[in-house]
Amino acid sequence: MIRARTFTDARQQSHSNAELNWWIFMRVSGLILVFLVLGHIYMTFIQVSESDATFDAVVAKLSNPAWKFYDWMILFLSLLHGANGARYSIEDYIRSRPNRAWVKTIFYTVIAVVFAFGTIGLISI
Amino acid sequence: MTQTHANSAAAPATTVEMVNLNVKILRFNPETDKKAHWDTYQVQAQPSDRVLDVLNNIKWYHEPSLIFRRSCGHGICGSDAMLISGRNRLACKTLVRDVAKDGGTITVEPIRGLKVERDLLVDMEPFFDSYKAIMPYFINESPAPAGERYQSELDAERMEHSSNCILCACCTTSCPIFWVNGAYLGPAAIVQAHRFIFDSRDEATHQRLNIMNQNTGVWRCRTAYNCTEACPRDIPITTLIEEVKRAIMFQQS
Amino acid sequence: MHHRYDVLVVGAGGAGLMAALYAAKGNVSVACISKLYPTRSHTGAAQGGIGAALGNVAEDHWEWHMFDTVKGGDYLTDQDAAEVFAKDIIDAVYELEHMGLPFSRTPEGKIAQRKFGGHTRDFGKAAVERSCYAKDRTGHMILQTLYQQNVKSGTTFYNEYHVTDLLIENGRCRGVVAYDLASGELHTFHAKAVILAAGGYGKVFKITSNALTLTGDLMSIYYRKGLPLEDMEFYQFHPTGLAKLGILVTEGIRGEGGILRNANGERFMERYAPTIKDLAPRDIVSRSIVTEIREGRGVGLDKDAVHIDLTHLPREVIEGKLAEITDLARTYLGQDPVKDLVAIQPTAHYAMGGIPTDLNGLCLSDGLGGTVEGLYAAGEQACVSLHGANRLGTNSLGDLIVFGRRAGTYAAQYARQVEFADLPDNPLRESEEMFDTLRASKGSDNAATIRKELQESMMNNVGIFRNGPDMERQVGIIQELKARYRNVGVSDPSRRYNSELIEAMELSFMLDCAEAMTSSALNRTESRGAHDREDYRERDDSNWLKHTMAYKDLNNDGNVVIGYKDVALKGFTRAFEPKPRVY
Amino acid sequence: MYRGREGQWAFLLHRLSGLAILAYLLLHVFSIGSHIFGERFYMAIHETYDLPVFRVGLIFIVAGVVYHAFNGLRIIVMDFTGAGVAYQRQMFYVVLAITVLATAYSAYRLYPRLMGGY
Ligand SMILES: Cc1cc2nc3c(=O)[nH]c(=O)nc-3n(C[C@H](O)[C@H](O)[C@H](O)COP(=O)(O)OP(=O)(O)OC[C@H]3O[C@@H](n4cnc5c(N)ncnc54)[C@H](O)[C@@H]3O)c2cc1C
Ligand code: HEM
Ligand code: SF4
Ligand code: F3S
Ligand code: FES
Repeated sequence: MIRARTFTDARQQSHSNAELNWWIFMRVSGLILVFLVLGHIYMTFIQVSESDATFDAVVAKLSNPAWKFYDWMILFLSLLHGANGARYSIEDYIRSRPNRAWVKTIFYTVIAVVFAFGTIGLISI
Repeated sequence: MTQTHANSAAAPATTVEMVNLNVKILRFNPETDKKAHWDTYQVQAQPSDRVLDVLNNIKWYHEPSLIFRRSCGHGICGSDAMLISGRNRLACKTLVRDVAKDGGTITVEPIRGLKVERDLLVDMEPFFDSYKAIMPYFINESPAPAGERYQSELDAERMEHSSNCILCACCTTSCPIFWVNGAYLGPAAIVQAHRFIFDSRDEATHQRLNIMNQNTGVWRCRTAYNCTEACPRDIPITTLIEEVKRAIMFQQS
Repeated sequence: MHHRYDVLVVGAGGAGLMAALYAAKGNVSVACISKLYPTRSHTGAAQGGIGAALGNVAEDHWEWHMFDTVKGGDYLTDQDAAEVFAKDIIDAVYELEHMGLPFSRTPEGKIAQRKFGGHTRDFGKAAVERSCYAKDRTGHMILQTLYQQNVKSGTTFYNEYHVTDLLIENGRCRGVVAYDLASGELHTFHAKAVILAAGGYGKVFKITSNALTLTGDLMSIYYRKGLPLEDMEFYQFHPTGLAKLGILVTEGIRGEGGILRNANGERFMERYAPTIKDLAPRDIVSRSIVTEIREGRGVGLDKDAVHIDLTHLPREVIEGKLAEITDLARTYLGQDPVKDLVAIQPTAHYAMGGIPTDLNGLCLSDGLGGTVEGLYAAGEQACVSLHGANRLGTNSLGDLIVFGRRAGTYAAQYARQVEFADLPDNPLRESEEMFDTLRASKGSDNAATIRKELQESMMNNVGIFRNGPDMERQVGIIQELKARYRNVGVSDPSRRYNSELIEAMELSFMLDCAEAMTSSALNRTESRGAHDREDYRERDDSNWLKHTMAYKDLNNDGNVVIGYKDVALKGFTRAFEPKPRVY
Repeated sequence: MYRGREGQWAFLLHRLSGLAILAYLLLHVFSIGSHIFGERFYMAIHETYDLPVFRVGLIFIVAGVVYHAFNGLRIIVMDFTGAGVAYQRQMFYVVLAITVLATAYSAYRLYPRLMGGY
């Protein structure tokens, strides 16, 4: 991520639409997440207030494939959305290249592990 | 009623309204100081004075070693962007009455995100480097006609705002992203790119959009609006940045 | 530090940038030194427009433009320069458009044009639309566009370098010495040709539209070499500056239909210039305003201003075509031109005189055809004598473009033909001495105080109306200020970014310019154009149809020697006989 | 602190809330998913959540999500319509109002849990 100082620099750096695609993804996933996440919160915290988080309740709910898919979509979209969002912050605040590379590596690994963990968890019920 | 404004500036001392001000300036001289420190100066000024007049007054008659840039004195050269009472402004376009009352305090700091060389004067090179990175010049290699290239009034209006920029850096140095991430080209460079991207006569739209489409280009903008609020030329900067974003999106898809 | 370039441009305003572009086209190495970042130059403040007989709105011809320029200059204009100018400017404006300058447009899509003071059709019959404009930000657009083109062509810039000395030996210029504000070091620039384009010196006056940095540096340096300054007595006061502040309100405001009114609400210009009224040239309007004020018809607490009335114009015109000055009036005076009358007063604006040059921009060393080899000048600081005794609005931007271009071209041509001339033995000596003296001085006098006294006295004694006794007094005042200047102390010992040192240095330049100006004005015992003497009311063609050349007497400080130079009364194809100047 | 206006605070809150939700999400996935280690482990984690800090934290998470979601919509409207930019300030206040209302409502609904645990 050298800043372009000449046109050639700029051209080298601008061959991909990655940033544009992420930008669009953030908006599209955000739109979908509004329904998924707010729905999720409403259902789990507000509606089923008393007994929601007990082991049985969770297991019972998640044995329904529709709910499985619903929750998996949340997992997938919000992790990706959140990971990319956090990448913005990492790129903004961590200004030395080696540090940034380290932080990103660790961070993406954590996200990947959590994603795998969550997926396995969902499937295995 | 409007008369009084006009004449307060130089009417005889007895009738002139004067206010007392504390001017608190963040000072730094690399030859003698390890870090910046605040100095406060008590001065008198008229409410209709420019903050630049106040600074000049301090420099000329109290503290000659106070350093800042200035030239035109009326908001056209872009020399004197400073962080005045919490916001980026041109000292020459800010009147005392806009930022302080009698007995009040005006704080003056250098603009942020650029290296402070001395007192209120910062290193502008990185700012101009970003400017140069967007190919800030008209490109149309097809042979020019004998007269002018025609352009409709409507097309000319497209450049009304962006061509008005004086490169003062008020915007870029008010952007919370730029403060932490100097690689961001910044709003001023984007405004300049907009100037050419939306010029119906220019032929390098595609290249400029490509530059804007990098990690350091428009996508770093988080629509914080500080730039728009700070611009002394009233350029609707965020709107222009959004226009560039959309132009990239529609061109690439 | 030592640098070497074929062509060196001093100043990065419109003239300097244009010269740098054209020099670079000549296949030589070019660098541009400027004490400000290029886009901070005062060309950016120009509002109204650039005059060229394009005929986009109404029929127009270069001959008419040439005539207006000569008549506007009260026949002191060199007519060969006026002819070259009126022809070249048409092409030059198209060239600016091809560089991408965002002009305002006519409904057909051509460059828009509007009326401006002194520009007429058919040799003075009626006002004509000649000023090509980009709203009221024409200078800003020109400066930005030219800087952009220089970025494109990769010109080397030395920004915030103050030129402190010209290296001239045996009639040939060999380079310049410049002080780098950032490091506090002196640099030698060795060059085959040098182009000076460092702008005006309006800061010698108290009320001025000029920037704080327009202190006449290079004029003074030239003058200190014993070389002449031409026509320094002709200094233009723009009729409409914001009251007290001097910030310019473009003449375009009258071009769009603005009307000057005195305290009684009377449109007084009808009495002074019955044909073109508010659109008379600047010297005439300024004098009319001052006459109104003197006769007690001024407005404001001190009754020292008049009103400009735009309230009859549609809001779109005011906020659209005059956006800049609307903003200025609202910001600084709290007056809204859409519904309020705006208080204005004349403001010191433009130096017609300066470093004398020939049509190619080559600097003249006397009034008899002597030149300084390798030294060129253009822009406000130069005097090809296009503007004569009074510049027409919009002709300065044209001057920058046309003569900046010529200076660039000819300097490059010269540089291709010659070898580098040796630098003087110790090129930094004079600059070092100057700074050492300033730094060492423990004197108690304050540069700001001296500057203020200079500005106030110049305003009072060598202003719009002049007379012998006042100016004689002013000669004395300047001598006294110069003596006090030697006692100015610089208290800041820092090397880096020492602007106290710079301001003190600039004051010495201003004192020189004021000296040359006052002596030239005192010497000219007639009234012509902007030079109006209460003790010599009439224009006197039999004695004074000649340019003044003011030389510093190197053996006797404070003494100014006056020489003369002939006026070119013929162009190449057209010539206009001097006639009384009525509008 | 730079005296920015609505836009600056909207951005700052959006970023903070986004990062906070992300942190919560990671924990949340871990704790819910931990059922694969068996009920004991799962309940052990959830007992920790019972601590008052976490209970109050839940309300903040709701506030954060609601703010982030609606300000996200505000951003999308700004990105795709000119009017969005013109009314961004007003929209920010609407977002704040919705956030406050939703937070108050969820606090009300969660109140019993806050007081009494499960
Ligand atoms: C407010 C205003 C409005 C105007 N409106 C119009 C108009 O509508 N139409 C028109 O035709 N004319 C107009 N004029 C006149 C015209 O704009 C100026 O005469 C012209 O811009 C001068 O240009 P320049 O290139 O000679 O100098 P400037 O643009 O003043 O530039 C001077 C350059 O020299 C450099 N410099 C100065 N001293 C030194 C030094 N010691 N060392 C190194 N560099 C130095 C500066 O850094 C600067 O870059 C206006 C002028 C003013 C003040
Ligand atoms: C509920 C619906 C959501 C919507 C509508 C939404 C919308 C958005 C949008 C539009 C952005 C881009 C901001 C910008 O470019 O300025 C964004 C950024 C972000 N989002 Fe979300 N989001 C939602 C949920 C989430 C969730 C669940 C998380 C956490 C896992 C999250 C974490 C983030 C982060 C960290 C950012 C980056 C913030 C920044 O850098 O400014 N978002 N969100
Ligand atoms: S866009 Fe406005 S604030 Fe930014 S540099 Fe240009 S004039 Fe200054
Ligand atoms: S302040 Fe910065 S984040 Fe965007 S809207 Fe302006 S550039
Ligand atoms: S001094 Fe020129 S913009 Fe303030």
